[in-house]
Amino acid sequence: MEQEKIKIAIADDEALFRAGILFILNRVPEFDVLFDAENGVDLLEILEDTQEKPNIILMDIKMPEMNGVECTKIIQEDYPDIHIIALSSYGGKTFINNMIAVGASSYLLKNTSPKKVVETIKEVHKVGFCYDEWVHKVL
Amino acid sequence: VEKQQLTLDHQKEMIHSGIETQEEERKRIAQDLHDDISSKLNVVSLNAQYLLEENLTKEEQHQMLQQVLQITNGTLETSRKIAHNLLPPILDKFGLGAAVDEICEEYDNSKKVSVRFSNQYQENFLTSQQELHLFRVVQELLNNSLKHGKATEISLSITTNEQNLTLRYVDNGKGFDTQNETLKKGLGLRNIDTRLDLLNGNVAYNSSVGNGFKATITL
Amino acid sequence: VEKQQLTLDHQKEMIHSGIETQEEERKRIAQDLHDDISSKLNVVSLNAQYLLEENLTKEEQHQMLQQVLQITNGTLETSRKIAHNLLPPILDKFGLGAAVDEICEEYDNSKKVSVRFSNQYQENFLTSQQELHLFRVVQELLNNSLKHGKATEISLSITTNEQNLTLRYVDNGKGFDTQNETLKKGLGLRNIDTRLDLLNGNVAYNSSVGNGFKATITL
Ligand SMILES: Nc1ncnc2c1ncn2[C@@H]1O[C@H](COP(=O)(O)OP(=O)(O)OP(=O)(O)O)[C@@H](O)[C@H]1O
Ligand SMILES: Nc1ncnc2c1ncn2[C@@H]1O[C@H](COP(=O)(O)OP(=O)(O)OP(=O)(O)O)[C@@H](O)[C@H]1O
Ligand SMILES: [K+]
Ligand SMILES: [Mg+2]
Ligand SMILES: [Mg+2]
Ligand SMILES: [Mg+2]
Repeated sequence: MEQEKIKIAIADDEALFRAGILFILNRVPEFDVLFDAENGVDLLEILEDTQEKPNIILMDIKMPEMNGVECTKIIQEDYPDIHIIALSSYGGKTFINNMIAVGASSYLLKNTSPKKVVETIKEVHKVGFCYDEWVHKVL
Repeated sequence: VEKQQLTLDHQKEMIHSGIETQEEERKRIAQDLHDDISSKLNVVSLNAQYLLEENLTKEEQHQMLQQVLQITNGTLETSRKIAHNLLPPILDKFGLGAAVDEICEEYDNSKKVSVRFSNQYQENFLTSQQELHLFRVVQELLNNSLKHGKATEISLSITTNEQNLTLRYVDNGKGFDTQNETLKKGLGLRNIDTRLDLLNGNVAYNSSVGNGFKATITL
Repeated sequence: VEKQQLTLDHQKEMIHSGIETQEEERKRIAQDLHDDISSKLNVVSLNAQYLLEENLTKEEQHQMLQQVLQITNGTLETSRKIAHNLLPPILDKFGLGAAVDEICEEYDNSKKVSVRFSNQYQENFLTSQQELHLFRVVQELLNNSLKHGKATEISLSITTNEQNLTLRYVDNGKGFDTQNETLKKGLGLRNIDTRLDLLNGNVAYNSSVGNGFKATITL
Protein backbone atom coordinates (compact mmCIF):
# COMPACT_ATOMS: atom_id res chain seq x y z
CA MET A 1 0.00 0.00 0.00
CA GLU A 2 1.26 3.44 -0.89
CA GLN A 3 2.30 5.57 2.06
CA GLU A 4 0.16 8.69 2.50
CA LYS A 5 1.89 11.80 1.27
CA ILE A 6 2.61 14.84 3.41
CA LYS A 7 0.27 17.60 2.30
CA ILE A 8 1.87 21.03 2.18
CA ALA A 9 0.82 24.65 1.65
CA ILE A 10 2.99 27.76 1.28
CA ALA A 11 2.35 31.39 2.24
CA ASP A 12 4.82 34.02 1.03
CA ASP A 13 4.42 37.40 -0.63
CA GLU A 14 7.49 36.96 -2.84
CA ALA A 15 6.22 35.15 -5.93
CA LEU A 16 9.67 34.06 -7.05
CA PHE A 17 10.39 32.51 -3.68
CA ARG A 18 7.07 30.65 -3.74
CA ALA A 19 7.87 29.34 -7.18
CA GLY A 20 11.34 28.23 -6.10
CA ILE A 21 10.12 26.37 -3.03
CA LEU A 22 7.25 24.89 -5.00
CA PHE A 23 9.62 23.51 -7.61
CA ILE A 24 11.81 21.97 -4.93
CA LEU A 25 9.03 20.42 -2.87
CA ASN A 26 7.21 19.07 -5.88
CA ARG A 27 10.23 16.94 -6.69
CA VAL A 28 10.10 15.18 -3.34
CA PRO A 29 8.09 11.96 -3.81
CA GLU A 30 6.71 11.99 -0.25
CA PHE A 31 5.30 15.50 -0.64
CA ASP A 32 2.09 16.75 -2.14
CA VAL A 33 1.93 20.53 -2.42
CA LEU A 34 -1.73 21.53 -2.28
CA PHE A 35 -1.59 25.28 -2.84
CA ASP A 36 0.30 28.49 -2.25
CA ALA A 37 -0.92 31.87 -0.97
CA GLU A 38 0.50 35.37 -1.20
CA ASN A 39 -0.39 36.61 2.28
CA GLY A 40 -2.16 35.61 5.49
CA VAL A 41 -5.62 36.61 4.40
CA ASP A 42 -5.25 34.78 1.11
CA LEU A 43 -4.09 31.68 2.98
CA LEU A 44 -7.05 31.69 5.38
CA GLU A 45 -9.49 32.09 2.48
CA ILE A 46 -8.05 29.18 0.56
CA LEU A 47 -7.94 27.05 3.70
CA GLU A 48 -11.60 27.68 4.33
CA ASP A 49 -12.57 26.87 0.76
CA THR A 50 -10.67 23.62 0.34
CA GLN A 51 -11.82 20.19 1.48
CA GLU A 52 -8.34 18.81 1.73
CA LYS A 53 -6.36 20.56 4.48
CA PRO A 54 -2.57 20.59 4.52
CA ASN A 55 -0.57 18.82 7.23
CA ILE A 56 2.15 21.45 7.08
CA ILE A 57 2.20 25.14 6.16
CA LEU A 58 5.42 26.99 5.34
CA MET A 59 4.79 30.48 6.65
CA ASP A 60 6.58 33.68 5.75
CA ILE A 61 6.47 36.39 8.45
CA LYS A 62 6.55 39.72 6.65
CA MET A 63 3.56 39.75 4.34
CA PRO A 64 1.04 42.47 3.50
CA GLU A 65 -2.63 42.27 4.62
CA MET A 66 -1.86 39.82 7.38
CA ASN A 67 1.57 38.82 8.58
CA GLY A 68 2.75 35.35 9.50
CA VAL A 69 2.49 35.82 13.26
CA GLU A 70 -1.18 36.83 13.21
CA CYS A 71 -1.98 34.20 10.65
CA THR A 72 -0.29 31.44 12.64
CA LYS A 73 -2.23 32.45 15.74
CA ILE A 74 -5.54 32.11 13.89
CA ILE A 75 -4.64 28.82 12.26
CA GLN A 76 -3.61 27.30 15.58
CA GLU A 77 -7.05 28.11 16.92
CA ASP A 78 -9.12 27.14 13.90
CA TYR A 79 -7.09 24.19 12.61
CA PRO A 80 -5.07 22.84 15.56
CA ASP A 81 -3.96 19.78 13.54
CA ILE A 82 -2.00 21.81 11.04
CA HIS A 83 1.70 22.31 11.77
CA ILE A 84 3.30 25.63 10.91
CA ILE A 85 6.93 26.03 9.91
CA ALA A 86 8.09 29.65 9.89
CA LEU A 87 10.32 30.46 6.94
CA SER A 88 11.57 34.00 7.33
CA SER A 89 14.32 36.49 6.49
CA TYR A 90 14.40 37.63 10.12
CA GLY A 91 16.61 35.72 12.54
CA GLY A 92 16.10 37.70 15.74
CA LYS A 93 15.14 36.23 19.09
CA THR A 94 11.91 38.17 19.31
CA PHE A 95 10.74 36.93 15.94
CA ILE A 96 11.48 33.33 16.86
CA ASN A 97 9.95 33.62 20.32
CA ASN A 98 6.80 35.19 19.00
CA MET A 99 6.34 32.59 16.31
CA ILE A 100 6.83 29.80 18.85
CA ALA A 101 4.46 31.53 21.28
CA VAL A 102 1.67 31.51 18.70
CA GLY A 103 2.28 27.86 17.96
CA ALA A 104 4.87 27.46 15.20
CA SER A 105 6.47 24.00 15.18
CA SER A 106 9.73 25.11 13.62
CA TYR A 107 11.63 28.19 12.49
CA LEU A 108 13.86 28.32 9.44
CA LEU A 109 15.74 31.14 7.76
CA LYS A 110 14.96 31.65 4.10
CA ASN A 111 18.53 31.04 3.09
CA THR A 112 18.79 27.65 4.78
CA SER A 113 19.44 24.82 2.39
CA PRO A 114 16.53 23.21 0.54
CA LYS A 115 17.71 19.90 1.96
CA LYS A 116 17.16 21.24 5.44
CA VAL A 117 13.70 22.51 4.51
CA VAL A 118 12.77 19.05 3.25
CA GLU A 119 14.16 17.31 6.34
CA THR A 120 12.40 19.73 8.66
CA ILE A 121 9.05 19.15 6.98
CA LYS A 122 9.45 15.39 7.40
CA GLU A 123 10.55 15.70 11.01
CA VAL A 124 7.73 18.06 11.97
CA HIS A 125 5.25 15.74 10.30
CA LYS A 126 6.65 12.81 12.23
CA VAL A 127 7.20 14.20 15.73
CA GLY A 128 5.34 17.53 15.73
CA PHE A 129 8.27 19.93 16.05
CA CYS A 130 11.84 20.51 14.98
CA TYR A 131 14.23 23.12 16.33
CA ASP A 132 17.79 22.94 15.13
CA GLU A 133 20.93 24.13 16.93
CA TRP A 134 20.70 27.51 15.32
CA VAL A 135 17.38 28.27 17.02
CA HIS A 136 18.66 27.00 20.37
CA LYS A 137 21.70 29.21 20.04
CA VAL A 138 19.66 32.35 19.36
CA LEU A 139 17.23 31.71 22.24
CA VAL B 1 7.90 90.74 17.82
CA GLU B 2 4.74 89.30 16.29
CA LYS B 3 6.59 88.67 13.08
CA GLN B 4 9.37 87.01 15.02
CA GLN B 5 6.84 84.75 16.70
CA LEU B 6 5.53 83.81 13.26
CA THR B 7 9.03 82.96 12.09
CA LEU B 8 9.61 80.96 15.26
CA ASP B 9 6.48 78.95 14.65
CA HIS B 10 7.38 78.49 11.00
CA GLN B 11 10.82 77.29 11.91
CA LYS B 12 9.51 74.91 14.50
CA GLU B 13 7.11 73.47 11.97
CA MET B 14 9.99 72.99 9.56
CA ILE B 15 12.07 71.18 12.16
CA HIS B 16 9.12 68.92 12.87
CA SER B 17 8.40 68.11 9.25
CA GLY B 18 12.10 67.68 8.62
CA ILE B 19 12.26 64.91 11.19
CA GLU B 20 9.07 63.34 9.98
CA THR B 21 10.06 63.27 6.32
CA GLN B 22 13.41 61.82 7.26
CA GLU B 23 11.71 59.00 9.13
CA GLU B 24 9.45 58.39 6.14
CA GLU B 25 12.46 58.20 3.86
CA ARG B 26 14.18 55.76 6.20
CA LYS B 27 11.10 53.59 6.32
CA ARG B 28 10.76 53.61 2.56
CA ILE B 29 14.39 52.63 2.00
CA ALA B 30 14.24 49.89 4.66
CA GLN B 31 11.15 48.49 3.00
CA ASP B 32 12.68 48.64 -0.46
CA LEU B 33 15.73 46.83 0.85
CA HIS B 34 13.61 44.11 2.36
CA ASP B 35 11.05 43.69 -0.40
CA ASP B 36 13.14 44.32 -3.47
CA ILE B 37 16.62 43.23 -2.49
CA SER B 38 16.66 40.74 0.40
CA SER B 39 13.62 38.86 -0.79
CA LYS B 40 15.13 38.40 -4.27
CA LEU B 41 18.48 37.35 -2.87
CA ASN B 42 16.70 34.67 -0.85
CA VAL B 43 15.59 33.17 -4.16
CA VAL B 44 19.10 33.33 -5.59
CA SER B 45 20.43 31.62 -2.47
CA LEU B 46 17.75 28.94 -2.65
CA ASN B 47 18.53 28.21 -6.28
CA ALA B 48 22.27 28.16 -5.79
CA GLN B 49 21.96 25.68 -2.94
CA TYR B 50 19.63 23.48 -4.91
CA LEU B 51 22.07 23.46 -7.80
CA LEU B 52 24.76 22.36 -5.38
CA GLU B 53 22.73 19.68 -3.66
CA GLU B 54 20.69 17.98 -6.30
CA ASN B 55 21.42 15.98 -9.35
CA LEU B 56 19.62 18.01 -11.92
CA THR B 57 19.49 17.40 -15.64
CA LYS B 58 21.45 19.75 -17.89
CA GLU B 59 18.18 21.31 -18.92
CA GLU B 60 17.04 21.93 -15.33
CA GLN B 61 20.43 23.33 -14.39
CA HIS B 62 20.29 25.68 -17.30
CA GLN B 63 16.84 26.94 -16.37
CA MET B 64 17.78 27.49 -12.77
CA LEU B 65 20.94 29.36 -13.68
CA GLN B 66 18.99 31.49 -16.12
CA GLN B 67 16.72 32.43 -13.26
CA VAL B 68 19.63 33.19 -10.95
CA LEU B 69 21.08 35.44 -13.61
CA GLN B 70 17.81 37.19 -14.29
CA ILE B 71 17.01 37.82 -10.63
CA THR B 72 20.55 38.97 -9.91
CA ASN B 73 20.48 41.43 -12.77
CA GLY B 74 17.07 42.70 -11.68
CA THR B 75 18.30 43.18 -8.12
CA LEU B 76 21.40 44.97 -9.39
CA GLU B 77 19.16 47.36 -11.26
CA THR B 78 17.04 47.93 -8.13
CA SER B 79 20.06 48.60 -5.98
CA ARG B 80 21.41 51.00 -8.58
CA LYS B 81 18.08 52.83 -8.69
CA ILE B 82 17.72 53.20 -4.94
CA ALA B 83 21.26 54.58 -4.73
CA HIS B 84 20.66 56.88 -7.70
CA ASN B 85 17.49 58.29 -6.15
CA LEU B 86 19.33 58.99 -2.92
CA LEU B 87 22.26 60.64 -4.61
CA PRO B 88 22.90 60.58 -8.36
CA PRO B 89 26.43 59.24 -8.74
CA ILE B 90 27.03 61.53 -11.70
CA LEU B 91 26.97 64.53 -9.34
CA ASP B 92 29.91 63.25 -7.37
CA LYS B 93 31.82 62.13 -10.42
CA PHE B 94 31.11 64.74 -13.07
CA GLY B 95 29.72 67.67 -11.15
CA LEU B 96 26.65 69.87 -11.19
CA GLY B 97 26.48 70.55 -14.94
CA ALA B 98 26.40 66.88 -15.83
CA ALA B 99 23.96 66.00 -13.04
CA VAL B 100 21.48 68.74 -13.98
CA ASP B 101 21.87 67.68 -17.59
CA GLU B 102 21.01 64.12 -16.63
CA ILE B 103 17.96 64.95 -14.56
CA CYS B 104 16.64 67.32 -17.23
CA GLU B 105 17.00 64.56 -19.76
CA GLU B 106 15.20 62.11 -17.49
CA TYR B 107 12.26 64.50 -17.23
CA ASP B 108 12.46 65.30 -20.93
CA ASN B 109 12.32 61.63 -21.82
CA SER B 110 9.04 61.25 -19.98
CA LYS B 111 7.27 62.86 -22.98
CA LYS B 112 4.93 64.79 -20.67
CA VAL B 113 7.23 67.75 -20.69
CA SER B 114 10.03 69.22 -22.72
CA VAL B 115 12.99 70.42 -20.69
CA ARG B 116 15.79 72.57 -22.10
CA PHE B 117 18.93 73.17 -20.14
CA SER B 118 21.51 75.74 -21.05
CA ASN B 119 24.64 74.80 -19.22
CA GLN B 120 27.16 77.59 -18.74
CA TYR B 121 28.29 76.42 -15.35
CA GLN B 122 32.00 76.68 -14.74
CA GLU B 123 33.12 73.39 -13.23
CA ASN B 124 34.23 73.59 -9.59
CA PHE B 125 32.70 77.02 -9.14
CA LEU B 126 30.95 75.44 -6.16
CA THR B 127 32.22 72.83 -3.74
CA SER B 128 30.67 69.40 -4.10
CA GLN B 129 28.55 69.97 -1.01
CA GLN B 130 27.26 73.22 -2.48
CA GLU B 131 26.60 71.53 -5.79
CA LEU B 132 24.49 68.96 -3.99
CA HIS B 133 22.35 71.70 -2.42
CA LEU B 134 21.81 73.43 -5.74
CA PHE B 135 21.01 70.11 -7.38
CA ARG B 136 18.32 69.45 -4.73
CA VAL B 137 16.87 72.89 -5.51
CA VAL B 138 16.61 72.01 -9.19
CA GLN B 139 14.98 68.65 -8.31
CA GLU B 140 12.35 70.43 -6.23
CA LEU B 141 11.64 73.02 -8.94
CA LEU B 142 11.19 70.32 -11.58
CA ASN B 143 9.00 68.33 -9.22
CA ASN B 144 6.75 71.30 -8.55
CA SER B 145 6.45 72.25 -12.22
CA LEU B 146 5.07 68.81 -13.00
CA LYS B 147 3.08 68.18 -9.85
CA HIS B 148 1.44 71.58 -9.41
CA GLY B 149 2.01 73.49 -12.64
CA LYS B 150 1.32 70.63 -15.06
CA ALA B 151 3.89 72.43 -17.17
CA THR B 152 4.65 71.18 -20.68
CA GLU B 153 7.73 73.33 -21.19
CA ILE B 154 10.54 74.07 -18.82
CA SER B 155 13.73 75.92 -19.47
CA LEU B 156 16.65 76.29 -17.18
CA SER B 157 20.03 77.92 -17.36
CA ILE B 158 23.00 78.05 -15.06
CA THR B 159 25.60 80.70 -15.73
CA THR B 160 28.74 81.55 -13.85
CA ASN B 161 31.24 84.38 -14.13
CA GLU B 162 34.18 85.09 -11.85
CA GLN B 163 32.10 86.01 -8.81
CA ASN B 164 28.53 84.96 -9.36
CA LEU B 165 26.30 82.13 -10.28
CA THR B 166 22.85 82.73 -11.77
CA LEU B 167 20.23 80.06 -12.20
CA ARG B 168 17.15 80.94 -14.21
CA TYR B 169 14.18 78.62 -14.18
CA VAL B 170 10.97 79.07 -16.16
CA ASP B 171 7.94 76.85 -16.64
CA ASN B 172 4.77 77.42 -18.69
CA GLY B 173 2.43 75.81 -16.13
CA LYS B 174 -0.57 77.01 -14.15
CA GLY B 175 1.42 79.26 -11.86
CA PHE B 176 0.30 80.37 -8.42
CA ASP B 177 -0.08 83.50 -6.35
CA THR B 178 3.34 84.03 -4.78
CA GLN B 179 1.88 86.71 -2.46
CA ASN B 180 -0.39 84.14 -0.84
CA GLU B 181 1.48 83.08 2.25
CA THR B 182 -0.42 79.84 2.77
CA LEU B 183 0.66 78.63 -0.66
CA LYS B 184 4.26 79.28 0.23
CA LYS B 185 4.00 77.07 3.28
CA GLY B 186 5.01 73.85 1.50
CA LEU B 187 8.10 72.08 2.71
CA GLY B 188 9.59 72.14 -0.79
CA LEU B 189 9.91 75.90 -1.18
CA ARG B 190 11.01 76.29 2.40
CA ASN B 191 13.70 73.69 1.91
CA ILE B 192 14.86 75.71 -1.07
CA ASP B 193 15.12 78.73 1.23
CA THR B 194 17.17 76.73 3.71
CA ARG B 195 19.51 75.44 1.03
CA LEU B 196 19.99 78.97 -0.28
CA ASP B 197 20.76 80.07 3.24
CA LEU B 198 23.42 77.39 3.37
CA LEU B 199 24.70 78.61 0.01
CA ASN B 200 24.62 82.28 1.03
CA GLY B 201 22.39 82.91 -1.94
CA ASN B 202 19.04 84.39 -2.90
CA VAL B 203 15.97 83.22 -4.70
CA ALA B 204 13.23 85.35 -6.27
CA TYR B 205 9.98 83.76 -7.42
CA ASN B 206 7.80 85.27 -10.06
CA SER B 207 4.45 83.69 -10.72
CA SER B 208 0.73 84.37 -10.87
CA VAL B 209 -2.23 82.19 -11.69
CA GLY B 210 -2.25 81.37 -15.38
CA ASN B 211 1.17 82.81 -16.10
CA GLY B 212 3.63 80.07 -15.41
CA PHE B 213 6.37 80.12 -12.83
CA LYS B 214 9.82 81.68 -12.73
CA ALA B 215 12.60 81.40 -10.21
CA THR B 216 15.86 83.32 -10.29
CA ILE B 217 18.65 82.23 -8.05
CA THR B 218 21.85 84.14 -7.47
CA LEU B 219 24.86 83.09 -5.48
CA VAL C 1 13.31 89.76 22.31
CA GLU C 2 16.95 88.93 22.73
CA LYS C 3 16.01 85.48 23.92
CA GLN C 4 13.69 85.08 20.95
CA GLN C 5 16.53 86.03 18.65
CA LEU C 6 18.64 83.35 20.30
CA THR C 7 15.92 80.75 19.79
CA LEU C 8 15.53 81.89 16.19
CA ASP C 9 19.23 81.39 15.60
CA HIS C 10 19.21 78.06 17.37
CA GLN C 11 16.29 76.85 15.34
CA LYS C 12 17.86 77.99 12.11
CA GLU C 13 21.01 76.13 12.99
CA MET C 14 18.94 73.02 13.66
CA ILE C 15 17.21 73.28 10.30
CA HIS C 16 20.58 73.60 8.64
CA SER C 17 22.15 70.67 10.44
CA GLY C 18 18.98 68.64 9.87
CA ILE C 19 19.38 69.03 6.13
CA GLU C 20 23.09 68.36 6.26
CA THR C 21 22.84 65.20 8.33
CA GLN C 22 20.09 63.94 6.05
CA GLU C 23 22.34 64.43 3.05
CA GLU C 24 25.15 62.63 4.87
CA GLU C 25 22.86 59.72 5.63
CA ARG C 26 21.72 59.54 2.00
CA LYS C 27 25.29 59.59 0.84
CA ARG C 28 26.28 56.84 3.25
CA ILE C 29 23.41 54.59 2.19
CA ALA C 30 24.05 55.23 -1.50
CA GLN C 31 27.68 54.37 -0.97
CA ASP C 32 26.87 51.19 0.96
CA LEU C 33 24.49 50.14 -1.78
CA HIS C 34 27.12 50.74 -4.39
CA ASP C 35 30.11 49.27 -2.60
CA ASP C 36 28.56 46.45 -0.61
CA ILE C 37 25.56 45.37 -2.62
CA SER C 38 25.85 46.27 -6.30
CA SER C 39 29.51 45.38 -6.52
CA LYS C 40 28.90 41.95 -4.99
CA LEU C 41 25.93 41.29 -7.23
CA ASN C 42 28.08 42.07 -10.23
CA VAL C 43 30.27 39.16 -9.24
CA VAL C 44 27.27 36.85 -8.80
CA SER C 45 25.95 37.89 -12.19
CA LEU C 46 29.31 37.29 -13.81
CA ASN C 47 29.60 33.84 -12.26
CA ALA C 48 26.09 32.87 -13.28
CA GLN C 49 26.82 33.88 -16.85
CA TYR C 50 30.01 31.91 -16.84
CA LEU C 51 28.24 28.86 -15.50
CA LEU C 52 25.71 29.17 -18.29
CA GLU C 53 28.08 29.74 -21.14
CA GLU C 54 31.15 27.69 -20.43
CA ASN C 55 31.72 24.01 -20.37
CA LEU C 56 32.98 23.54 -16.87
CA THR C 57 33.91 20.37 -15.08
CA LYS C 58 31.72 19.22 -12.19
CA GLU C 59 34.42 20.39 -9.83
CA GLU C 60 34.67 23.86 -11.36
CA GLN C 61 30.90 24.22 -11.38
CA HIS C 62 30.79 23.30 -7.75
CA GLN C 63 33.40 25.86 -6.79
CA MET C 64 31.71 28.61 -8.71
CA LEU C 65 28.31 27.83 -7.21
CA GLN C 66 29.84 27.81 -3.76
CA GLN C 67 31.15 31.28 -4.44
CA VAL C 68 27.78 32.47 -5.73
CA LEU C 69 26.17 31.15 -2.58
CA GLN C 70 28.70 32.70 -0.27
CA ILE C 71 28.53 36.13 -1.88
CA THR C 72 24.75 36.05 -1.99
CA ASN C 73 24.50 35.20 1.70
CA GLY C 74 26.98 37.93 2.55
CA THR C 75 24.99 40.45 0.52
CA LEU C 76 21.77 39.32 2.19
CA GLU C 77 23.36 40.02 5.55
CA THR C 78 24.50 43.48 4.39
CA SER C 79 21.08 44.38 3.09
CA ARG C 80 19.50 43.18 6.33
CA LYS C 81 21.90 45.31 8.36
CA ILE C 82 21.38 48.49 6.39
CA ALA C 83 17.60 48.09 6.70
CA HIS C 84 17.88 47.27 10.40
CA ASN C 85 19.98 50.37 11.07
CA LEU C 86 17.46 52.55 9.28
CA LEU C 87 14.47 51.10 11.09
CA PRO C 88 14.57 47.97 13.23
CA PRO C 89 11.84 45.70 11.85
CA ILE C 90 11.03 44.55 15.36
CA LEU C 91 9.62 48.00 16.18
CA ASP C 92 7.03 47.78 13.48
CA LYS C 93 6.03 44.21 14.24
CA PHE C 94 6.36 43.84 18.00
CA GLY C 95 6.29 47.39 19.30
CA LEU C 96 8.38 49.66 21.52
CA GLY C 97 8.96 47.26 24.41
CA ALA C 98 10.47 44.57 22.20
CA ALA C 99 12.51 47.07 20.19
CA VAL C 100 14.02 48.75 23.26
CA ASP C 101 14.69 45.32 24.67
CA GLU C 102 16.55 44.37 21.50
CA ILE C 103 18.68 47.49 21.34
CA CYS C 104 19.56 47.25 25.05
CA GLU C 105 20.65 43.69 24.46
CA GLU C 106 22.71 44.71 21.46
CA TYR C 107 24.57 47.25 23.61
CA ASP C 108 24.76 44.82 26.51
CA ASN C 109 26.32 42.16 24.29
CA SER C 110 29.13 44.53 23.38
CA LYS C 111 30.78 43.77 26.77
CA LYS C 112 31.84 47.41 27.15
CA VAL C 113 28.70 48.22 29.02
CA SER C 114 25.98 46.48 30.97
CA VAL C 115 22.47 47.63 30.14
CA ARG C 116 19.41 46.73 32.20
CA PHE C 117 15.94 47.46 30.89
CA SER C 118 12.86 47.23 33.02
CA ASN C 119 9.95 47.02 30.62
CA GLN C 120 6.59 47.99 32.04
CA TYR C 121 5.35 49.53 28.84
CA GLN C 122 1.72 48.79 28.04
CA GLU C 123 1.56 47.74 24.40
CA ASN C 124 -0.21 50.20 22.12
CA PHE C 125 -0.06 52.99 24.70
CA LEU C 126 1.58 55.01 21.90
CA THR C 127 0.87 54.95 18.17
CA SER C 128 3.55 53.35 16.04
CA GLN C 129 4.76 56.78 14.91
CA GLN C 130 5.08 57.90 18.53
CA GLU C 131 6.87 54.67 19.41
CA LEU C 132 9.39 55.41 16.68
CA HIS C 133 10.13 58.85 18.15
CA LEU C 134 10.63 57.47 21.64
CA PHE C 135 12.79 54.69 20.26
CA ARG C 136 15.04 57.28 18.55
CA VAL C 137 15.32 59.10 21.88
CA VAL C 138 16.52 55.92 23.56
CA GLN C 139 19.01 55.33 20.72
CA GLU C 140 20.47 58.81 21.21
CA LEU C 141 20.71 58.44 24.99
CA LEU C 142 22.53 55.12 24.66
CA ASN C 143 24.82 56.60 22.04
CA ASN C 144 25.75 59.52 24.25
CA SER C 145 26.36 57.36 27.31
CA LEU C 146 28.95 55.38 25.40
CA LYS C 147 30.44 58.14 23.28
CA HIS C 148 30.70 60.91 25.86
CA GLY C 149 30.11 59.31 29.24
CA LYS C 150 32.16 56.15 28.68
CA ALA C 151 29.55 54.63 30.98
CA THR C 152 29.90 51.00 32.06
CA GLU C 153 26.41 50.70 33.52
CA ILE C 154 23.14 51.92 32.14
CA SER C 155 19.68 51.30 33.43
CA LEU C 156 16.45 52.22 31.77
CA SER C 157 12.81 51.76 32.61
CA ILE C 158 9.61 52.52 30.76
CA THR C 159 6.41 52.52 32.78
CA THR C 160 2.88 53.32 31.73
CA ASN C 161 -0.33 53.76 33.66
CA GLU C 162 -3.73 54.82 32.27
CA GLN C 163 -2.68 58.36 31.41
CA ASN C 164 1.08 58.66 31.56
CA LEU C 165 4.29 57.20 30.36
CA THR C 166 7.52 57.62 32.31
CA LEU C 167 10.95 56.77 30.97
CA ARG C 168 13.85 56.82 33.42
CA TYR C 169 17.38 56.63 32.12
CA VAL C 170 20.54 56.53 34.23
CA ASP C 171 24.19 56.01 33.32
CA ASN C 172 27.27 55.90 35.56
CA GLY C 173 29.52 57.77 33.13
CA LYS C 174 31.52 61.00 33.28
CA GLY C 175 28.51 63.25 33.26
CA PHE C 176 28.53 66.87 32.10
CA ASP C 177 27.45 70.28 33.26
CA THR C 178 23.82 70.57 32.12
CA GLN C 179 23.83 74.30 32.93
CA ASN C 180 26.52 74.93 30.35
CA GLU C 181 24.60 76.04 27.28
CA THR C 182 27.38 75.34 24.80
CA LEU C 183 27.42 71.70 25.84
CA LYS C 184 23.71 71.45 25.24
CA LYS C 185 24.13 72.61 21.68
CA GLY C 186 24.64 69.16 20.20
CA LEU C 187 22.19 68.00 17.57
CA GLY C 188 21.43 64.86 19.55
CA LEU C 189 19.93 66.51 22.63
CA ARG C 190 18.14 69.05 20.49
CA ASN C 191 16.66 66.30 18.38
CA ILE C 192 15.42 64.73 21.59
CA ASP C 193 13.71 68.03 22.42
CA THR C 194 12.08 68.09 19.00
CA ARG C 195 10.85 64.52 19.30
CA LEU C 196 9.40 65.30 22.74
CA ASP C 197 7.69 68.31 21.23
CA LEU C 198 6.15 65.99 18.68
CA LEU C 199 5.14 63.64 21.50
CA ASN C 200 3.76 66.47 23.68
CA GLY C 201 6.14 65.34 26.39
CA ASN C 202 8.88 66.62 28.65
CA VAL C 203 12.44 65.71 29.39
CA ALA C 204 14.51 66.65 32.44
CA TYR C 205 18.27 66.07 32.49
CA ASN C 206 20.23 65.66 35.64
CA SER C 207 23.99 65.47 35.41
CA SER C 208 27.18 67.05 36.62
CA VAL C 209 30.83 66.29 35.95
CA GLY C 210 31.79 63.05 37.63
CA ASN C 211 28.28 62.09 38.64
CA GLY C 212 26.82 60.23 35.72
CA PHE C 213 23.83 61.24 33.69
CA LYS C 214 20.08 60.95 34.26
CA ALA C 215 17.15 61.72 32.02
CA THR C 216 13.52 61.54 33.00
CA ILE C 217 10.91 61.68 30.30
CA THR C 218 7.20 62.03 30.87
CA LEU C 219 4.43 61.89 28.32
N1 LIG D 1 5.94 75.42 -10.57
C1 LIG D 1 4.80 75.61 -9.90
N2 LIG D 1 3.62 75.77 -10.56
C2 LIG D 1 2.47 75.96 -9.89
N3 LIG D 1 2.38 76.00 -8.55
C3 LIG D 1 3.50 75.84 -7.84
C4 LIG D 1 4.76 75.64 -8.46
N4 LIG D 1 5.69 75.53 -7.49
C5 LIG D 1 5.04 75.65 -6.32
N5 LIG D 1 3.72 75.84 -6.50
C6 LIG D 1 2.72 76.07 -5.45
O1 LIG D 1 3.39 76.34 -4.24
C7 LIG D 1 3.02 75.43 -3.24
C8 LIG D 1 4.18 75.13 -2.34
O2 LIG D 1 5.17 74.33 -3.01
P1 LIG D 1 6.16 73.46 -2.17
O3 LIG D 1 7.12 72.79 -3.08
O4 LIG D 1 6.71 74.32 -1.09
O5 LIG D 1 5.23 72.39 -1.44
P2 LIG D 1 4.51 71.13 -2.10
O6 LIG D 1 5.13 70.80 -3.42
O7 LIG D 1 3.03 71.35 -2.07
O8 LIG D 1 4.84 69.98 -1.07
P3 LIG D 1 6.25 69.24 -0.99
O9 LIG D 1 7.22 69.97 -1.84
O10 LIG D 1 6.58 69.31 0.47
O11 LIG D 1 5.99 67.87 -1.50
C9 LIG D 1 2.49 74.23 -3.98
O12 LIG D 1 1.57 73.50 -3.21
C10 LIG D 1 1.84 74.88 -5.20
O13 LIG D 1 0.56 75.34 -4.89
N1 LIG E 1 25.43 60.55 28.82
C1 LIG E 1 26.30 61.57 28.72
N2 LIG E 1 27.45 61.56 29.45
C2 LIG E 1 28.32 62.59 29.35
N3 LIG E 1 28.15 63.66 28.57
C3 LIG E 1 27.04 63.72 27.80
C4 LIG E 1 26.07 62.68 27.85
N4 LIG E 1 25.07 63.02 27.00
C5 LIG E 1 25.42 64.20 26.47
N5 LIG E 1 26.60 64.63 26.93
C6 LIG E 1 27.26 65.91 26.61
O1 LIG E 1 26.32 66.75 25.96
C7 LIG E 1 26.81 67.14 24.68
C8 LIG E 1 25.65 67.24 23.70
O2 LIG E 1 25.15 65.95 23.36
P1 LIG E 1 24.39 65.77 21.99
O3 LIG E 1 23.90 64.38 21.89
O4 LIG E 1 23.39 66.85 21.90
O5 LIG E 1 25.51 66.06 20.90
P2 LIG E 1 26.72 65.12 20.45
O6 LIG E 1 26.48 63.73 20.93
O7 LIG E 1 28.00 65.79 20.83
O8 LIG E 1 26.62 65.14 18.88
P3 LIG E 1 25.55 64.32 18.03
O9 LIG E 1 24.52 63.72 18.96
O10 LIG E 1 24.95 65.35 17.12
O11 LIG E 1 26.35 63.29 17.33
C9 LIG E 1 27.83 66.11 24.33
O12 LIG E 1 28.79 66.62 23.45
C10 LIG E 1 28.43 65.76 25.68
O13 LIG E 1 29.39 66.71 26.03
K1 LIG F 1 5.80 15.56 -5.16
MG1 LIG G 1 7.60 38.36 2.92
MG1 LIG H 1 7.14 70.67 -3.73
MG1 LIG I 1 24.73 62.69 20.70
